[in-house]
Amino acid sequence: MNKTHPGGILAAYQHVDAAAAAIKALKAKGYRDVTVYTPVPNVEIAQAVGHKVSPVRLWTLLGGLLGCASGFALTLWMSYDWPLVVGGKPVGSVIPYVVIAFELTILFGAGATILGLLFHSWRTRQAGAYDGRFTDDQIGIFVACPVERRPAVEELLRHSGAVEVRVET
Amino acid sequence: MKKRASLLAATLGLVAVAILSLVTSRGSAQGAASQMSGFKAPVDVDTTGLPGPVQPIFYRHDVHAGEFEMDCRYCHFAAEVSPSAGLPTVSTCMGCHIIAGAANPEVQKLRDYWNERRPIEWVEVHRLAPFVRFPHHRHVNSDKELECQDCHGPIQEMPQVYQYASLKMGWCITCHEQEEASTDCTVCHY
Amino acid sequence: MANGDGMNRRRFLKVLGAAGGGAAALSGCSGDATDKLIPYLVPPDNQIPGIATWYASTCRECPAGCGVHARVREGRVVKVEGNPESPVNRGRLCARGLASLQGLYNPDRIRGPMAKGASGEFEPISWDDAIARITERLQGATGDLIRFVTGNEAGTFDRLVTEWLRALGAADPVVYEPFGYEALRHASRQVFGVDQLPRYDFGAARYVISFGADFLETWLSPVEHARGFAEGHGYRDGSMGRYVHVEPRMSMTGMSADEWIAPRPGSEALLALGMAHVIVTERLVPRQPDTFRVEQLLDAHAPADVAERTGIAAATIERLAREFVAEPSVAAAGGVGAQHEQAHVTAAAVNVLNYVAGNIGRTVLYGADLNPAGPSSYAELGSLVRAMRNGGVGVLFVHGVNPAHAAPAGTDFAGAMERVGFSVSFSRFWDETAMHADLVLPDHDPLEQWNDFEPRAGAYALQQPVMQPVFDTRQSGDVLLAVARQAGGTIAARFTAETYKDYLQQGWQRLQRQLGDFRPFDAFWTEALQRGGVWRDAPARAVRLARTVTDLQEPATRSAPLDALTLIAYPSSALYDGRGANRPWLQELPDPVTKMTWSTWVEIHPETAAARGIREGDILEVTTSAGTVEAPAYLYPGLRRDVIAMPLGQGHTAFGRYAEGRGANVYALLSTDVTDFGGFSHYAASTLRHTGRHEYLAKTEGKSRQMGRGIAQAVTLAALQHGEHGEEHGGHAAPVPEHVEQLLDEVQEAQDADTRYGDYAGDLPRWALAVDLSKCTGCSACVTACHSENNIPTVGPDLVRRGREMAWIRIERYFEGGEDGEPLEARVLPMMCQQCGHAPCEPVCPVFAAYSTPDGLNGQVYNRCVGTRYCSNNCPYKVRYFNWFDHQNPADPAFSFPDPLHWLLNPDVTVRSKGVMEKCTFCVQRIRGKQHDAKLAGRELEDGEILTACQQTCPSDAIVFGDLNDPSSRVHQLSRDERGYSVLGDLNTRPGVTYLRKVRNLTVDEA
Amino acid sequence: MATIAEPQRTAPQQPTYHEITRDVVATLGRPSRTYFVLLAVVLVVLALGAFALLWQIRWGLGVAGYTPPVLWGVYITTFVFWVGIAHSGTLISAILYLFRSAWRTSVYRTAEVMTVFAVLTAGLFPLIHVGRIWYAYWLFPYPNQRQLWVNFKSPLLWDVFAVSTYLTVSTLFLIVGLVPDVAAVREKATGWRRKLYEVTSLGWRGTDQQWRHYIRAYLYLAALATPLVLSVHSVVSWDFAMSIVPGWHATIFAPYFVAGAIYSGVAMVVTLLVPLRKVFKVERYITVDHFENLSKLLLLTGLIVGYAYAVEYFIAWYSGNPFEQASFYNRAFGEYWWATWTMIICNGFLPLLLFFRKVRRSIPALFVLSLFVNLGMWFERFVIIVVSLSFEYEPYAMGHYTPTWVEWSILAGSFAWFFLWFLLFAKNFPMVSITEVKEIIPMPRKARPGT
Repeated sequence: MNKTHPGGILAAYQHVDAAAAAIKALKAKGYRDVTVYTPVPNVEIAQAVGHKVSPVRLWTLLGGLLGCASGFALTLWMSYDWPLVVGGKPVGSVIPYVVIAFELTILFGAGATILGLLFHSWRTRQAGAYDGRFTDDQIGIFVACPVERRPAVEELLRHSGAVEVRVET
Repeated sequence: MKKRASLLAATLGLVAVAILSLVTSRGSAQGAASQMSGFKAPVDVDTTGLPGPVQPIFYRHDVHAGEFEMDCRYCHFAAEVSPSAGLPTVSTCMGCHIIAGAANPEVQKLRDYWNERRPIEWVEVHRLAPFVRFPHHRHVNSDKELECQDCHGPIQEMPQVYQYASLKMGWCITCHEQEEASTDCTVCHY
Repeated sequence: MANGDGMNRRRFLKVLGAAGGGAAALSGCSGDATDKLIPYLVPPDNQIPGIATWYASTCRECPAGCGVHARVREGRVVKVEGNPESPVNRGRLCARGLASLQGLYNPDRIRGPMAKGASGEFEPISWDDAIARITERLQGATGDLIRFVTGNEAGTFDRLVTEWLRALGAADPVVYEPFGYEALRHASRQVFGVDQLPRYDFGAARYVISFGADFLETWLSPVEHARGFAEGHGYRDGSMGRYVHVEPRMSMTGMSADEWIAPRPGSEALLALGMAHVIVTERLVPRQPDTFRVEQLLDAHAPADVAERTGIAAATIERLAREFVAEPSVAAAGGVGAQHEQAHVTAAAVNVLNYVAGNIGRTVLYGADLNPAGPSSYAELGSLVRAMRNGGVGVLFVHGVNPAHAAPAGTDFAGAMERVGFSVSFSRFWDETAMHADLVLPDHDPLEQWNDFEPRAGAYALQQPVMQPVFDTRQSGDVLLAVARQAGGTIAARFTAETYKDYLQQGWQRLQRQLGDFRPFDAFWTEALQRGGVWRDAPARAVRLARTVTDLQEPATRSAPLDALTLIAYPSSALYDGRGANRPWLQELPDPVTKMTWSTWVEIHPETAAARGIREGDILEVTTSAGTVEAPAYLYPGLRRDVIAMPLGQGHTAFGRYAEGRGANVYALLSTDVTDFGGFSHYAASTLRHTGRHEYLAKTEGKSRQMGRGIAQAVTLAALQHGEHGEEHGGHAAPVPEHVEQLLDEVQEAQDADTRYGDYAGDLPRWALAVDLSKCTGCSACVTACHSENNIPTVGPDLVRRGREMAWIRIERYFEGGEDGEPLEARVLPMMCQQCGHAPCEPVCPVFAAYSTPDGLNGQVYNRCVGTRYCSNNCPYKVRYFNWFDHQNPADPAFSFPDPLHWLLNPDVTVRSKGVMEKCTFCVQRIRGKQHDAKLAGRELEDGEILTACQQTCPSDAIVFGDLNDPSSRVHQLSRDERGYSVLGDLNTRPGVTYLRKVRNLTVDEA
Repeated sequence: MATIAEPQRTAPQQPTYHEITRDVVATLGRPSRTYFVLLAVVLVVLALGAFALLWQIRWGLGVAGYTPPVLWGVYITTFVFWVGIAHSGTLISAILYLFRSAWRTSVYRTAEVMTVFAVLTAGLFPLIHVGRIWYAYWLFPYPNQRQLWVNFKSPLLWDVFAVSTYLTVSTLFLIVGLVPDVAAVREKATGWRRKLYEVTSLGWRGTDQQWRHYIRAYLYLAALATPLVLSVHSVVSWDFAMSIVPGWHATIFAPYFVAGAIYSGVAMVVTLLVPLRKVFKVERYITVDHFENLSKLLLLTGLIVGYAYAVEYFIAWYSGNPFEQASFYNRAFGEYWWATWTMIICNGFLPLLLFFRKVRRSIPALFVLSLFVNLGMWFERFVIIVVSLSFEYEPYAMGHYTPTWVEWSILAGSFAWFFLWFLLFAKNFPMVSITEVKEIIPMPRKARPGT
């Protein structure tokens, strides 16, 4: 794994309640730069970390609205750009264009969601030490901290039930 | 040209002529018609250097239409009355060239065709897709005062004719829209 | 004229090759300009590239002699149409006439003189050599050993041949036409003492009864008859004529009848005599002079006497007789529908019927001797064949006829040719006769030659070469003259003409004097050329019953074996006697009755078939005393149960790729016995055997019943006169309340307003068609005209079996009744693109290849089409045709235009490539062409100026094209006709085609 | 707080997280010989299909069996078939996700993979079917020198948008779902595979921030995919319903098609899962309970489909429209009666067996049944398309269509194409979702809940 992360303490947990307690304890002590790794999303952990709801949903909304608008704009503009009559129907027939607008709503919405996911994940990316077990069955907590505070953190983590604590430099 | 450069003595004349013709065409492209009248067309030219396909006879539109200011319809006689503009028959050419230009080797080629009763196989320059109908007569007689040159380019300045406009649909449509002509599909496609 | 002026054939071809831009394919556009443009050496007269030139000439596809106009573009004929100045066809033409183009450009034409070498293979020789060989042979033969067979050549060529033979001391030519009207001639001689064919004026008759005469198909002059019939019989202003067809089989002509009567085969004469009996004994009309001559005969034929033998109730016979004299009427007889060994009796009896009804001189006109077959005689051919077999013929010439195929197979003309010292064929094609000749000297196609033809007395039709010869062929007249010149001596001296054209003009100079025209000959000649001939009314000739009429014997009704079925061999309305079999348009033209293509079939009544366990497509072996052939069964309700029918025309063993080995030769079933009238019988007693094999029929028809859908609608005359306009169809529609209708209209108007953008704004035409079903006979000329005009490929039988025929217009034929004692009725309906106002095909096309043009057509942009075929699925009329294969690509096995057939392609119409949908657009190229003309002349288009190809050729004038938005146009008025309806109108497709219901003139008890 | 180390809270039969990772990663091991044989067979059949396609492009669509008026045949039938197959994947992955249905977790990956590859297969057929495949790109509204656009009123264009949207969204959905799994697999992989997974896992580590955005994104993707899946088959059904062909022009078509699609898709899931769980030895994760749930879904949709059949006939009769009546009479008793009865028996009657619990819980029975449903659903589309077209308005223009070897080869080739991708995917990416299977098992806790 890359070593670009700042130094800190990495702890591995077997139990979710222990990890959640540790996170709360760390928060209480004022440690802000805490990265938690879980193999699956977990409500307990999430509550302990205390994030706000992800802004990705805004992306979805905006993407959908944009898709809908561009669906109607595309179809209507193209219809009038070179008016051709088919089957005696109005040149710009809104009703059939709803289908196109709907599909573009979904397409743009989904695309925007993915972009939002990538964007926010990139913005909120956390540089920390990592261990392969964290995608398997263990919960990891990485606390970035200067060397002088490490013993205290290590102590906290060990007592909160970590199965392993190691110092990452 | 590079290959022949070794045969310097033999091709010196040719090169000079080619350069001269290039200069001339460039000059004429700037629209200086007056240069044309003073221009004496050299005939023995490597036409491969010029734009447009090489024709069996190096017929000079710049000489006929430019220098002599002949009307296009003298040869393309059907343009006003027919969808097709018409190609001059060999006899039309011979109408003048029975006397004119006897010394010119290209004219000599023409006479050979005539004497052998062979039609000339001109290479098509303006190639329209076969599913398009272009009625010359409607365009020539249009009240929009279209000139042949609008589509065919400065023919009177072309030693060898090349395709000037793309003749693609977008090109047609642009003009039809500007001139408020019909853009119905079956005007051209049927 | 297309003069050559030193341009030889090869050069000419080159010119065509380049100028024929229409042959270019619908492939992608490419920038690499490698195509050659080749100008003329010398400008031909009157020819402007891009503009069609029209030349008048005469159709020689059958003996009717219709005038044609040939449309020439860049030196090649691209279409033939009827010549409006010809009194025969008045600008109309049948399918066979239209397909003459495929004779001219037939890829299997003989391309130069050929001689059979020692090995028995044909080798090309030069014309000089050929002429030398003939001269040499003639010098070695005495006059009595020289024989000449021609087809029908009423005109200068016939005179030349006769004169040439006489100069050689030989007998006059044997004229042979397979359908030679010997019986009609015989009857005229017997009844009136006149050796003529009368002209039948169907236009003047309000009541027509035909005794087997297929006068709308092949009989005498079908185009002329169709026009007259439509005029006399078609519904107009509350009245119409009535037509009764008497024949054991309902032919295409019979399909137009108001009543079809199927007598016992061979008993038509009795019916005619029975009717005459009623007319005379009841004095329904003033007694004609000389009636006493037939009184004795008629006495023996009271309706009650003949009812049993004809199978027709006495009451019916009496009714027919009364109807016959109630209105101006005509009775016709002697078509192949009744060409049995008693045909002359039938014809004579019908002559008597016409006579006693007073029709002679009114609707049956003697004097204008119809010359459709000249003095043709099968009997003479028979004696010639005997002479040939006995070594009595040293040199044989055959011109314009194919007796090796088109005669009862037992005649064995081909076999007899082997016994002839030297035989010369002037055939244009490798037909069966040419294959057995020693020397083949291909004649020019009629469109390439100078000639003339007299379709009837007083009508002199000219033929002129409308284009340079396609191949190294030569006018047979020129060959005969060259032979005469080379022979020298007295023979040469008799012919002063240098060329056949000179010979022709000599004749026309005499004609000019005869006609009392004293202008300079050039003026006379030029005018005749321009008009296509000289037309004079022949003086009528009054006829009375001749003494010989008393010789009229009643027909002996044959007693056939009980299980035997009477076979009727009838001429195919497309292939005629077989001469049309090498024209793909005609092969693919669905038979008007059975809708079969490319094949021979056996028509059998469904009940007869069921009784014998025969299903459609079962291959049957048909045996008569003359021979046996195999063909698939076609179940046809329009037959008597004791009759089967087969079309002639197929079963060629030679005659090029389109004809050879296709179908069965039905001539093999006909007896060589010469009948009393000098012809041969088209009837034979036959037995059937089921071979156990089966074949999928190459027919274009799906279902033959309308299933109550009201596609082809009809109304009875009586109903119409009572103010009822037609059948109610799709009666499920509840009446719409007025306010709802108003609302719907408003919605519709609002929607229409939303379509008026750009090109769609302003006053625009709406092109439309009206089709009068009371006039349409189903003859299918329009189908071939459409093929010719619109470059429609022919696809061949295998693809027809897959339903992939491409004809943009089809004649749908539906049967009504025919079961449970109901009389059978056939209805026909030309179905082409309906150019719907609310076209279902258009909105489903994803790429706008199908769309509405501002002038109300359903445009189809071939080069835009991607080929989703959705449009065709959504077309309720099924008038869209998909290019399954690359019919325009010479490298493709499905190529439809092998060289030089592609020369007939219309340069104004794109040739479609594989994968695109195509369809009728009301000949949009003609619309645009006329619009250009009008615009350049600074005037408005006139109603009737634009003719669609189908309308132009329709012999019965059933189709009218025009602008629906112009209240003064004919089509506008017709669209509001009381009989007008739209096919499947309930679908709200708003078709541009209005059909006028067929009107059935039924008698009271029928109605 | 109790400090006694208790045994795991999870029941013994429930696997641990580690076991899940181990078992699933094991499916990605060295393929067996059977796998390669299967791959070879698939490639051969695919080559046959490709040859038939090239043959058709070379000579024209005429080499197929089209017989006017039947201008759509096996290709559109197969197109609708594959689009239908695709639907159950999204149903299981998106709709059941929104319903928080726990049993979906172990089967949804297979279903989703099936969706993507089925759409990928279906998408080929409109191309195969057009007359000029080389101009098929004209169906897209791209700027061109001709200045010409496309006709948005055409249901085919709706199709273009619907199917391409569906392909895009379902692919994105699949990839998003895969990312945490790939990350898990990454840690166990070596060599080139590790490189592959490192790239495809997009740097996933399962941090709190990543999960925070991920669960939101996944939820919204599911929320978008749900109406999408309903719309796609509705749009496909409108290809027919928007026309005026008797037998096509019916308002019931959209729900009828969606139900039929899910029905056929679930059947295909069963068809795929039965061998898959055996080969991959994941019986522990894909249990009989899962099959029973699937078969309940099958039963439900099968009943809807059967109902739709009945309604179609009822409406044809009730409408009084003679064309509709004739068309439906022809379906049942006309030239194609065998196709109609195959469809009715396979789709309408055989699934009634699922009312029996024994059948629902018998995997062999379900497998056989699913094959019949697949067959029946293919014939359903055949009947709707071919039989309706063969019997339209114009009696004169009615006809009979039989496919040729070209169509059968391309049909077989489409299965090969589908299975090729499926096989390649199955050996390289986890076919059972590691993350989601873990998710339904509570994380181990030190303390009893509630203490």
